[in-house]
This record gives sequence, structure tokens and C-alpha cells, in this order.
Amino acid sequence: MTKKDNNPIVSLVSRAVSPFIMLYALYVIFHGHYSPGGGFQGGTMLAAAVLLVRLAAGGELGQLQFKTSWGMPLGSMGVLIYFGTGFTALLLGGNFLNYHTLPLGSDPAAVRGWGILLVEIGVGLAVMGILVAIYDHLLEGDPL
Amino acid sequence: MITILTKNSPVLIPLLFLAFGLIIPLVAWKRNNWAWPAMMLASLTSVAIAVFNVFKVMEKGPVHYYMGNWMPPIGIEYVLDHLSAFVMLVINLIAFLVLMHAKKIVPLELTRREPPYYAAISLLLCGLNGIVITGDLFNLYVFLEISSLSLYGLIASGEKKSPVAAFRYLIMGTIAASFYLLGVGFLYITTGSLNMADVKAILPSIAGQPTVLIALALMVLGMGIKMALFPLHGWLPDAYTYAPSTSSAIIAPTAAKVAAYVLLRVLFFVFGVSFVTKTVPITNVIMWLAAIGIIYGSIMAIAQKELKRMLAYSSVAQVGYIGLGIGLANPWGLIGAVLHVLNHAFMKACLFLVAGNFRFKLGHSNIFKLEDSIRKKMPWTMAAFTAAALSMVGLPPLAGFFSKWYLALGTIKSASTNWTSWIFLVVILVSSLLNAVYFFRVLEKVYMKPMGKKPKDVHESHEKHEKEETIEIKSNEVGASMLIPTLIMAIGLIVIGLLNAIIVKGIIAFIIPAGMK
Amino acid sequence: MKIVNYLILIVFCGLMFFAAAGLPERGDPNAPMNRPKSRAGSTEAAYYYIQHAKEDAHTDNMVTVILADYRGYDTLGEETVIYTAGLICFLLLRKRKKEETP
Amino acid sequence: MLDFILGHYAYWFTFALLVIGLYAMMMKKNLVKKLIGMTIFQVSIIIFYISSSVKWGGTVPIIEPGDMEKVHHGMAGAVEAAKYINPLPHTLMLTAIVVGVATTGVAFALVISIYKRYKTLNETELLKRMKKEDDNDSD
Repeated sequence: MTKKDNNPIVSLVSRAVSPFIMLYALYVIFHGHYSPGGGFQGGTMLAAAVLLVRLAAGGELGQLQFKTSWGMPLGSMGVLIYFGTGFTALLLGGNFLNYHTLPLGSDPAAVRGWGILLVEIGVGLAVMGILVAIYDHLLEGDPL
Repeated sequence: MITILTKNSPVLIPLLFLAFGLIIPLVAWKRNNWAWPAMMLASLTSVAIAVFNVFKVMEKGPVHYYMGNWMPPIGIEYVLDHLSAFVMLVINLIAFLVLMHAKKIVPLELTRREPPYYAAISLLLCGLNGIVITGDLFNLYVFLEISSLSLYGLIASGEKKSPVAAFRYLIMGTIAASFYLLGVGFLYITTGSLNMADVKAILPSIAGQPTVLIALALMVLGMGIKMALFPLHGWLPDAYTYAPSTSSAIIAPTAAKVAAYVLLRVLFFVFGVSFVTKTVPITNVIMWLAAIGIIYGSIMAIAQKELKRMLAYSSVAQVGYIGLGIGLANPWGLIGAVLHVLNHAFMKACLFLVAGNFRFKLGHSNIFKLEDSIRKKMPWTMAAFTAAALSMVGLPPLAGFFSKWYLALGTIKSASTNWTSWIFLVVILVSSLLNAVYFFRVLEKVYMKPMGKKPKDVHESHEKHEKEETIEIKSNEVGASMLIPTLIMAIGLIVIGLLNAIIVKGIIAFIIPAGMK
Repeated sequence: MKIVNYLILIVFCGLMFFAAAGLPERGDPNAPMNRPKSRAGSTEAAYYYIQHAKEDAHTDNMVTVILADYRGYDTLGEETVIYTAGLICFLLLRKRKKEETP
Repeated sequence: MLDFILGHYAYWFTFALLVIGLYAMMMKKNLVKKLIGMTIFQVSIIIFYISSSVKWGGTVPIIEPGDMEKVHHGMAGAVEAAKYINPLPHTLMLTAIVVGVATTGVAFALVISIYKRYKTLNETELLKRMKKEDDNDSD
């Protein structure tokens, strides 16, 4: 995307649509308990919303929305959320990933439901960050 | 706190490396020199946990750990038995020593890219440890992919040709992993379970089905590619040669061995001994391929002029020993194979570290450019090299002798029922000879030539020449951070050789699967 | 060499079809993977998931429960895989700043 | 016989895809075409798993209101498993899809770094240039 394309319709429409894709992606993540969906699908859509602007309106505008240097740290954070959820359960006396022991309520089944939600958010963030990071590195990469 | 950690000790090593793989790039984002200490910390801790695990298993027997407290086959289980505890200890010990060596050479070969490089090593170790300890067929695939992806990166960050080697490995590795996944799919559809122990319990009732046969064939094929069994080794020489020194020193002893370990697990702990030896005698196929691989790898190693490439072909041969031990499918052969995992890890890591030392000080590792002056310049490095080379040849009391001894016992035992096994004994003996040829080629260059008798120097005056030599050659040994791990490995070879009876009796004797005679 | 490759492919194709012939029929509710108990008498995972997913985690979507709870460790591994991929791209293709180029 | 074909034809198609992917990986000279073959190969395995999970008359594995009532009244064992398709292969393949994406990403990183170093993606040409470089080195 080094050459800037000056088609205003493509640029404007993609910028207008991008937030709605993100909104829908959030719906997919948070509604994964009740309908097809979940962290990975939602995360991919979040990444798609970012990449759409990058593709249609060029890198500079895309940077305003999501900086290249955010990708890997965000991905790292996402995996850490997942890992942290599992490890907190371990520290609180259960086995690894046993959400049962998390301090989120009294009903064990409901606590498991909350644990799943936490984990799915982690998955979504990780997938979004890393997919964007891979795209950016492939695009701007300057190997030895 | 301590009780919580001891209770969860099987799962801690993969998690530790995963956490450090995540944290190192974050912490060392701007500070490249923080990456190495962090990685050393992780590695040291992992060795401690691995030692703890070994003692735990020796004391209590196999430990099962259920992820999320779901009993298998509903959830995923980790099985810490003698075999997995032993292999994990080997992996983490080798990784620790190689990482100690990495301090100086990584900044040289990968300028300013240390944090992601060490993070990739951490993830590689996470993947390898996860593969070794898991008791679930699909979970093994996931961790196999973690380790493979980091392997591609570790290889491709080397010299100019390395991405090509890594790409070839990626294609082969993806085929391998996909074949394994397909095999798991067949097993799941016919048995309805993904847990190894569960599948083993179900399989005898459906052993005759073509699907099960093809599943076995696909899984063996996939792991054969990963461990570089003879006709499937195409990716290995380039990958080991062009990778950075630290990468080859950490990949060669661990990655291919772990694939061999998976082969062992799949054959004897999923399909069962009688299935793979009687119903479908696939162990015979593995045995023959391994034997051809031993001879082929040794001969190819003789033809190489680059030290790392020679070591890579020698790896093909040494993996053949492990394959031979697995293929023999009797206790002696299996003990030989598992002991060889340990011995070869130490030998190959030591040799690759020596190659790294050469590259650090001389700038190359070409055998033909090695001179006799090296024995003065790098005496300790050459001593370590000599010890490892003699161990590879199989001279007692060095470690390499004993695994070959057990393998030979295995072939003799197998020969009592099947005379063709004598051929494998001959293969072991001949290959020792070939090993001697390609290592003495190097040793001869360094030790046998009398100092300073180069052809072009002959017509110079004798006194002047002597003078020059005394001025020229002084010790130019690598620093302590690189020398100590190399020497520890060399000493380790002698120690393992002397203590082999204890290792075999204490741990390896317990791994013999049920039904193996 | 090319002919050998084609032969390998054809033999492989034949083997796969041979294997497929032994698979249970698609969509059969009594296929081994859909039964309540396996041949060895252990609980069949898929059957357990369908019946108990809602009870165990108060979540309607069974796939989500399996993904994040029963087999959550696989998913952690999956996250690690994609994180590794990002890290490797970073390692291989990181944009070097001007002063860093040799 | 017809039953046998109807019960297995989907597998045959996936295996045909598998062999097509393998063909592209083995025979094509262009590295990107090899990657396309690799993707086809991985996707065929994903389709294989998914097609095995179907049950005739089954629906998506999201619990239905009627069965929810049963669960609320503590009769989880009464949920009729034949009503839902097998959820496990779907879960496994979600993981496998991500692995496939990750592999493709790394592969493209490698392809880009090969292209920047050798200015070609054709395998024969690449080997020729590598060989030439070797000869230059040894001189």
C-alpha cells in the first residue's frame, strides 16, 4: 500500500463501515455463549475491520485507527489474559484452567460461564492484535 | 504456596516457558540485554522443576494431571511417567547449557533481535515440553505446531540461505503435522476418543479395520518426517547448517529427539506392542529404514567439508539408532533408544557448541580450513570436541558406548527369533567405524600434523620459522560463558558413561510398556 | 523423477480411499464417535458434552464450552501458536530503523 | 451399495482435495503456488473432520429451549444426544484453522525474506542462484 489511491468513495465507505464491523465483532464475542460465535471469530472480524481501513484508505489513515506497534503488545496481553485466568485458578487451589475456583460467585456452573467469557475476551484481543501485526510486518518488512 | 506448586508440578514447565515467551518481548522491548538473563532464569527454574518431577515419579510412580479438573476422556490430561519425566529433564538440561553458551554469540549473529529470538526459543521449549508430557492426541498436535513454528523462525534467522532451508522445512513439517492430524482424525472417528490411554483400551476390539492401519501409517509417516528418518530426512541438513549457531545447538539435540519420542509413544502406548509388531509389523519397516539411514548418514557425513553440515548428516545417522531401538521392540532395544536420546543430546549439543566456538573465534567452521594451530589457540574447545567425537565413535567409558551396547544386546536378543537381526548388529559396528572415519578426519587435521610443517614453509629457514610460530600462536580461547557449557557437556559425557547403570536401573528400566518381551 | 512423484500421489490417493471405505457411515447416530459409551466402557466425550455442557457452565453453545472449558488447554495452545506466528514475523521482518542498518 | 456411496462420498471428495494439495506442494515450482497447495491440503483435513461430525436429523450444537428445561430440572441425562451434531470435531477444527492461519503467516514471512534476498520465487531459479553464490564464495 505504498501508492495512495485517491478514490473518495472507497475510502469513505470503508471508514464508515469499519466501526460497525467492530461493533458486530464485539457482539459475536460476547454472544458466543448463546449463538455461533466466540473469541476467535470475533477477533478475526475486529482484525478485518482494521485491515479494511488499511487496505482502502492507505497506511497513514490506518495508523490513526490502530498503530503498527500496538499489534504485538495487544496480542501478548490477550494471551496473558487467558494464561492469567488459568493461572489464577491454579494459585487459588484448583488445577490449571479450573475456573471453578475463581472468586466470581457462588454457583460453580455460573462461575465457569464467567471464566469462559474472560477467556474468550483474551482470545479475541490476541487474535485481533496478532493478525494485524502479521499483516503489518509482512507489508513493511525489511529483512537483512 | 509450596504445596500448590508441588501439586501442579507436571504442568509448570510448559506454563513457565509460555509465560516467559510472552513476557520477554514486553519487558525487553527497548532493552535488548535483558532478554538473556530472563531466559536463563526461566531455563534454570525449568531444570529445577524437571529434577523435582523426576524424583516425584521415582518416588510415587506415574502422576496424572487433569486440566481444568476434567477427567479424561472428557478433558485433557498430562501424564508424568518415567519416560516423559526423563525426556523432559534431558531437554531442559540441554537447553540450559546451550542458552548459557548463547550469551556472547547471539548478539554477534543476530544484531539487536535478541528479545524475539529468546522468546522464540522459550516458545520452542514450551512446545517440546508440552509434547513430551501430554496424554492427549490432539493436544500433542497443537504443541507440535507451537514447536514447529518457532523452529522455522529460529532456523530462518540465520545466514543468507537460511530462509530457503526454513521454507523447505515448513513445507515438509506442515505435511508431517497434517498427516499426524489426519491419523488422529481416523482414530477419533473409529474409536470416539482422543485420550491416549483410552484409545489404547479401545483399539484391540477394532484392530483389523483398514482405517486403523492407515491411521498408524499416517502417524508414523508424519513423525518419520519430523524426526528425519531415512528417506524423509531431506529438510534436515540445510536447516541445521544455515541456522544460527545457538539455534542448531538447541534444535539438533531436542527437536528431532522429541519427534522420535512421539513415535515411541504412538507405537507402544497408543497402538500397543502386539499391534505394531504382530498385526501390522510396522516396526520392521522402521528398523530397516533406520538401518539404511545409519549407513547413509554416516557416509554422507564423510563427504562434507562444512563442520555443521557434517554434524547434520551425522544427526540423520544418530536418529537412525533411536529408530533402530524403537523398531527392535524389545526391552534392550528400547533402553538403548532412550539412553541414546540422552547421550546423543549431550554429544550433539557439545559438537554444535564447538562449531559455534569456531564461528565465534575463527569466523567459519569449514573443516578444510582448520589448522593445527587451533590446538594451541583453543585447547579446551578441542578437548571437548575430542571427548564428544570419541563418544560418538563409541569408546568406553564415554556415554556413546553404552547406548550402542544396549542396542547391540537388543539386536542379539532379536536375532534369536529372526536371523535377519544379525544384519543390524553389523550395521551398528560398521557405523561406529564410519563415525570414526569422519571424526578422525577433523582430529587428524588438528592433532596429527606436526606443528608448522606446512609445505610452503619448507624452504624457509628453520630458525626463523620457529621464531614466528612462538610469536604467532598464543591461546585465543573463547570466554568463560562459552567455554564452561562446552566443558560441562564434555564432562557430562564421561559422568553419564560412568553412571549409566544407575540411570538405566533408576529410570529407564521402568518405561518398558506392557506386553513387551 | 516426475513419474515417481505421480506414482506416489496415486498410491497415496488409493490408500486414502481404502481407509475411507473402513470409516463408519456419515451421519449415523450410532457411529462409534456418537455412542454414549465407548467399546472399552469409558464415557464417550462427545456424548457427555452434548448432555452436560449446559449444566456444567450455564452456556448454551456447546462448542464454546468445549473450546474454553473442557478442552481449554488446546485453546491456550492455539493462542500460543498464533502468538508464535506473530513473533516469528516480527523476528524475520522487523523494520530496521535508519541508524541500525549496517 | 447406494447407502455405502451416500455414506462415504464426502470423504472421497475431501481426499481428492487432499491429493490436489499434495500435488501442488510436490510438483509446483513457484513457492507461492506451493503455499496455495499447502492451504488446500490443510483445508481438506478441516473439511474431513467437519464432514465426519454430521448426524442425519441433527441440528447445530446449541442447546434448544426444550432441552434447557430438562437441564434445569436436573435431568441432563435425558437430553437426546442424537438431536445435535457432534460438537467435538468443530472445536478441534477451530484450533486447526488458527494453526493453519499461523503457518500461512510464517510461510509468507519466509517467502518475503527469500524474495528480498534472491529476487525470485521460482524454485529452479532459486537453486541456480544459490549454487552460483556458492561458487563465488569458494573462489
